[in-house]
Amino acid sequence: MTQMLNFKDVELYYDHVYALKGVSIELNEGETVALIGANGAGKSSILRAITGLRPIHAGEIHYMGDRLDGMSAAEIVRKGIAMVPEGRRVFPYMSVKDNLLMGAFTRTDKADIQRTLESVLERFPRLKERYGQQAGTLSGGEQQMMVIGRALMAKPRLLLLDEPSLGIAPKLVQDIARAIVAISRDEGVSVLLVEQNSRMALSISNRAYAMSTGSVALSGNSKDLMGDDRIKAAYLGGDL
Amino acid sequence: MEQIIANGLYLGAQYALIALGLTLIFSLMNVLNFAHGQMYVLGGFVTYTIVAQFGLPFIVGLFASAIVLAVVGALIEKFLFAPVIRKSKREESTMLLAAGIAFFLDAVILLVFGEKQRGVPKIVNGVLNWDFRIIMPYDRILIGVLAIAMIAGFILFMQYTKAGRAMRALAQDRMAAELMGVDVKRYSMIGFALGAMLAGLVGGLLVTITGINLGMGGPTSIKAFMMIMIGGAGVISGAIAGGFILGMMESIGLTVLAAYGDITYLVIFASLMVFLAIRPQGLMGKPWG
Amino acid sequence: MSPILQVKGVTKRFGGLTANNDISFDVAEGEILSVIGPNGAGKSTLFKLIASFLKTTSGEVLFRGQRISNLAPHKVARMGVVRTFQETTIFRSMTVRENIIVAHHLRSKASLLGFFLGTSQARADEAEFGASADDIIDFLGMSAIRDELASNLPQGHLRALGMAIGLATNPTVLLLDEPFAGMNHDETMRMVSLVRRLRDERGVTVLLVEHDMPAVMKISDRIVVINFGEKIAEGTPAEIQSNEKVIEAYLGSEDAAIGM
Amino acid sequence: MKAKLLGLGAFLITVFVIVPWLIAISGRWDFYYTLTSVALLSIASAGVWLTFYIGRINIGQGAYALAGGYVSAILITKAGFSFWATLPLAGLFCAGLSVLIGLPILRLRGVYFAMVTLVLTEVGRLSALALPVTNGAKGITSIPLPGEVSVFGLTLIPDFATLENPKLAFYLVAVLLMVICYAALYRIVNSRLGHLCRSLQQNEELSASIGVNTAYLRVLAYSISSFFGGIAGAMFVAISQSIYPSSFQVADSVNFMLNCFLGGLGYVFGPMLGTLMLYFGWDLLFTTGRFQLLIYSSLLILLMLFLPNGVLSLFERKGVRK
Amino acid sequence: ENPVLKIGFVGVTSGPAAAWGISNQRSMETRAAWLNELGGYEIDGQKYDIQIVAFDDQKDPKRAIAGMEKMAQEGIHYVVGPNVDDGAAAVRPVAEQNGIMYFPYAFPKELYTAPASNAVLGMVANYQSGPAIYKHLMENEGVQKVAFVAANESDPLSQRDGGVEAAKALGLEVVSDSVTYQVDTTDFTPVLLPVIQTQPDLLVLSGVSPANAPQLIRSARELGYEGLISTETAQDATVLQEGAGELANGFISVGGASTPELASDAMREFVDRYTKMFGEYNDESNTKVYALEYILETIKANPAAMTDVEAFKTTMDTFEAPNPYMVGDAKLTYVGTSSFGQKRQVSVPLVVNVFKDGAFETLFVAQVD
Ligand SMILES: Nc1ncnc2c1ncn2[C@@H]1O[C@H](COP(=O)(O)OP(=O)(O)OP(=O)(O)O)[C@@H](O)[C@H]1O
Ligand SMILES: Nc1ncnc2c1ncn2[C@@H]1O[C@H](COP(=O)(O)OP(=O)(O)OP(=O)(O)O)[C@@H](O)[C@H]1O
Ligand SMILES: [Mg+2]
Ligand SMILES: [Mg+2]
Repeated sequence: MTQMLNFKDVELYYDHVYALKGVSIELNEGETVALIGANGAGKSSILRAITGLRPIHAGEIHYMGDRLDGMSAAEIVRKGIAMVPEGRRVFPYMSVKDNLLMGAFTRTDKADIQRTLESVLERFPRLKERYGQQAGTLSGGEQQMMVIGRALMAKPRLLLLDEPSLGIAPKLVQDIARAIVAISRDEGVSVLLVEQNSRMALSISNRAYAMSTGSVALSGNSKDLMGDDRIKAAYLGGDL
Repeated sequence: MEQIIANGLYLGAQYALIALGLTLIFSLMNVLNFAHGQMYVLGGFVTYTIVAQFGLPFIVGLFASAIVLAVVGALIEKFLFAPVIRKSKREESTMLLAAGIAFFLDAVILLVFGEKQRGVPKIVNGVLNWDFRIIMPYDRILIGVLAIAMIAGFILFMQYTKAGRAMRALAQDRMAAELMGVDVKRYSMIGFALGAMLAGLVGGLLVTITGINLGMGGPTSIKAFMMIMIGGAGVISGAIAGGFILGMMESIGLTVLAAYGDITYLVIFASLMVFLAIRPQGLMGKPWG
Repeated sequence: MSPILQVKGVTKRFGGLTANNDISFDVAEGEILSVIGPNGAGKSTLFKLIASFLKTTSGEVLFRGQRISNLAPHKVARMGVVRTFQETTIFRSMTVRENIIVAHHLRSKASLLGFFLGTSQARADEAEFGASADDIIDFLGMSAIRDELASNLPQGHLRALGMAIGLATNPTVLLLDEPFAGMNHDETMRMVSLVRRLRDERGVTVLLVEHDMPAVMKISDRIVVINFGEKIAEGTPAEIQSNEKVIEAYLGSEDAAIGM
Repeated sequence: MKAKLLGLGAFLITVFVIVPWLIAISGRWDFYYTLTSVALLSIASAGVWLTFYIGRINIGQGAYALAGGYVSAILITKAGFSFWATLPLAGLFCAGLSVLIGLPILRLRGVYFAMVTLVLTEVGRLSALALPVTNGAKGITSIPLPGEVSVFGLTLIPDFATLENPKLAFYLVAVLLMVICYAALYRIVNSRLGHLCRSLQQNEELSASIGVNTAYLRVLAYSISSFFGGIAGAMFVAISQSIYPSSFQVADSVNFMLNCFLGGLGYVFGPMLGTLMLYFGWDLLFTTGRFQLLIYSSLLILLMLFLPNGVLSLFERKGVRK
Repeated sequence: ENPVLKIGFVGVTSGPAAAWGISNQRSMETRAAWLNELGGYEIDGQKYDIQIVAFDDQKDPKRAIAGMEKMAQEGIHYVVGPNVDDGAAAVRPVAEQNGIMYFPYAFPKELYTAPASNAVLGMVANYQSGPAIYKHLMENEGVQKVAFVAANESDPLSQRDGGVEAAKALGLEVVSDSVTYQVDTTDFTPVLLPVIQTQPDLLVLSGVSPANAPQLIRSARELGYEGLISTETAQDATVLQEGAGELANGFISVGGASTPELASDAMREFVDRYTKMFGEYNDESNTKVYALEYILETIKANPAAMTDVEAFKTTMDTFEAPNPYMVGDAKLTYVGTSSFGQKRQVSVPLVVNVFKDGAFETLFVAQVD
């Protein structure tokens, strides 16, 4: 397995709050890696650092032989990294179609874009039904599917997902989880998944990192972690 | 009656074009560009200089206005608005910057082009007189048609091109747009340049009819504010609607209220305030106004 | 015992869309009642109607037998019915403590003029709010972020702060809209026990909307299920969990492959 | 606390003692009027700042200054009031007017409110032109100077017409008003009222949910703001002894707003400093002749570029906490 | 080195109304430079260099007061300006307290009527020129019906009211006097439509600014109006030519002394020097050359007036000097007795012009008393 992403000793702070205090994570091609951890542990910050939304203050980020830190978000997207941000962030006054097309913004081959569009619509048939509707009027679950679809429109090699289950009804969370599995399986896309629903995250990932206040507390094989007592206590709970 | 509508349409077309630029800039950067009127005046003076001073054809002057203003707009965005927006805590602060730029352009225009009213010769002669029901000089008709064509062109650009889509996305969610690979800095600059260019184009168009003078900047900005307020700030269709509505209101108001003279504008303004009190987001405004 | 809150045939239409259709249920004093349902079912709308942030199209909401629907929202809050927001809604450029202190507004005995003049009553109020805010901070375990600017907080803390703001108003009925969203299991369970304590120690009646089923099942005395704006079920957690209609519309059946 | 009291003392001594003394020894008598203007305009700006504080961009203060001016002028010339009586009445009239106007328009937010108030300034001017009581386009002129105020024969305020140096008298009155207004503003901001205003500025819905009567608070703040505008306008009428529909116009409203930005929206004394810099700056640049506006606007732009959060943000502390 | 005599100017030289003050200030500066070039202006055997101290009041009465204070500070006793009614009224207290004579271009009668005594009207007021023009047109063109339009601002509205009164007094029928427009109007067709429909013989553009005049004329003509158009303010020929072209032919306005029939060599030299100094002449300056001339000549006539405006006032009653800008034996004197009850107006020829193919021709010349 070849290494795809190497996130090394990264430090990052906001105005005056330290969010990442020397975090290292790795991700191999084709893998699904989960990031779990308490509120404010820095999970979203890792994703922001990877996509260049936030500058890092120390450390390095390598992706397929390129160094990402210092690049602009636009450049990083062009390298094949797509992100579904926290809180969905749809373009509320654009149609579903235009939202999806925005996902393919960096691509130029029209016919190829059309093919991707069709495959996305096939994967999320609900979007096909709402094709011309303004995205802001979609329900929460539909919006979540749409932004995942939008990210897929970039034909990414690495997909970053920030809490896709947030505020979504259980049944839809299941649909989304299945979609993630399918995307990784069918298209060979690597996935970095931030989730609060740790049980779900560990079930559908190969490896996982558990974060606590700005650093990695535990990492390893998802199956092993699922059985780990510390994880059980902190993230899974015995009593479901 | 026909005359009133014709006047309203002509006014509306030019107003809508002014409001479009303002609303574009507002939607992209959340900046209320107080200097919009001054940009319009600058556009007028550029066309004047090219046509009246250098004796070149009108169309050259119009293009020159567009280009000069696009460049000015781009520079202003890159070196002034972008850094200030990045650094300031409250986005309203850009209003001071915009006002400073308005003063600055006023000063430059005064020093470069002087204090006098300027105009260029009519580009088309003759007056359409339809049985005294509609009297409309041909040059006005031409300018009105050109303005409408530009509005249509602008809408098509925003709706169907990649750059247009990128700008719309940018206006709705900056961060998400960035994640789609949109170079937000570049497109903000392009958007601002486009907005400024529209202002310059109107200036260039109207210099053939109303002429231009340095005093027109401030009032033009205020009128443009009113239009985007009627239609809904940051919404393209709203700006167009607002422009035409204000045009019609003026045309009708001036005729109907002529007998009461001094209060025409008082009535227009007051009804605007009442309208907004009832419909706080304007006609087509989005909640984020 | 008569119910503290009665929702009576409440209907809300937005243009052509019926977000709530003839919904009725009662809430007993000291009860924890959850409202669940698919996204867009109309749960948040219902909360807004109860707290009178929206006007009902028809129907009414009674608090202790008194009509509260369609009053000004601050009046409803004054009567003790307080809502938190689904979006993490806080005062962004105040610190956590300031947020909570401001939220004590309803408890002030001095008038605004009194505060302006700095009367002794006003100073006493201020001192009391400060102390009470610290209390709430400790109660919710937020002392580490006491003086943090609210805009710097991550999702999870924002939720906690939202709840703290709700608490500060000293509510009789507290409406919590997705209070556990964005929290992991551990944190969720802590919040669950907090809500319990709130009810047990302070006698607050709690209504909540939540998609986190384990938490809902654990915390609720009763559950109301809404789908497409209509109430489709009402009952104890056990009843709801086995209700076919609810499973079909909302819960989905268990799937080991994805851990749910 | 001690530092604050010291600062206050130093400020009072400066404006009431040192400034007149410096003017006396330098012979720059023209500064009296400049500083009087600064004091009065900063009162109006303080009002605008207060509306900023509840999250509203107010470009309509000129309308209230104009209304205040007219109330004073009309009461003096048509009803024979003493100027000193008209001063609070002008403020109260504007406060009352602003309640009527504010009730509907304060529901607007963001640029919508800003633009409506901009239009309001224009409505003010047009009304003054159209109304009979304001004497329309001809304005009201030849208004007598403020007269004497005495209680039981004891002269509290002398008749300004008999004064040797009315400039100094106007200056002292204006500065005194300014001190009172800013003291009130400071108290508002630092009392619960201010916290509530701030909550309104940041999130009105949430504010309502914690039981704040947002509509009332908005109107209250707006009427205090307009009160400030009204008395500033009335004072100007006393100085110029005349008023026209164009005495306060859109440019003034915009300037009031700019004063707030320049000083800093986050600081109570921001508008005062902003007014001083903007107004005095223009005056000082008067020697640059035809480049005055160019230099003035360039300085404005530079200031904004380097201190976008206002001049007072210069004194803020910064640092990274681990 | 000559001692310096400072003369002030307080007016608007930036923003929308910049044109008014700039033409004013520039004509003063042209004349001052000219005099200084000749070795200075001689008063009581002493040559003085004339220095113009200008203050931009931005058309804000509050600023105008500050400007007047500045003038007082500079020890100046003679000031030209302000350009508008509100400014002129606002500076009155300052001028009176500091012993300053000022020459506003504003028409309110209170400024010039006792007890006011420090203001001197620097031009012909519309209530003086208007009747003369209407009378002339009544007698020579058979005008019977008049319509008025004005901008919705203090000065133009006051001028309109004055005009209407004068027209009625002359027995003319006023068919429309309530239509007003905003100064920022870009299309005057809707404004003029109802006016034209009243079919006047004469359309008076009261207090029209040079910027609006060509557009109004153009709109009126394009709407098919064939009657006469006039105004009582000074206009600029180039602006009219550029803005309305031949449609402006026949437009009647008030001019100064540069019309060929009247202009002396000195006037022509003045125009030359102005053009050289500032690149382009502004015909509005015609009406504005006089104030400075009057101030200097009056001081020359009574050197005590240099620092004492009371001496100036006394001299005004009897003052007389040759008018350098006009051919013939025209005189500089103070007038105004019939309008204000005291001599508080400069006597300038009331020159009424007609625009023809890019230049003004003199229609008639009258005098104001
Ligand atoms: N824009 C910001 N400004 C200042 N501080 C921030 C900002 N965003 C995040 N932080 C701080 O950085 C830290 C990490 O935040 P981050 O959003 O990465 O957490 P997270 O693990 O994603 O939490 P959650 O699960 O609650 O979303 C937190 O302490 C937070 O307070
Ligand atoms: N102000 C409004 N105008 C128009 N439609 C609205 C408005 N508010 C809500 N709706 C619509 O009403 C329906 C119910 O929305 P509501 O927010 O109550 O759903 P919800 O049950 O809280 O969903 P979620 O679980 O996703 O938060 C949705 O279809 C929504 O789009
Ligand atoms: Mg996060
Ligand atoms: Mg909801």
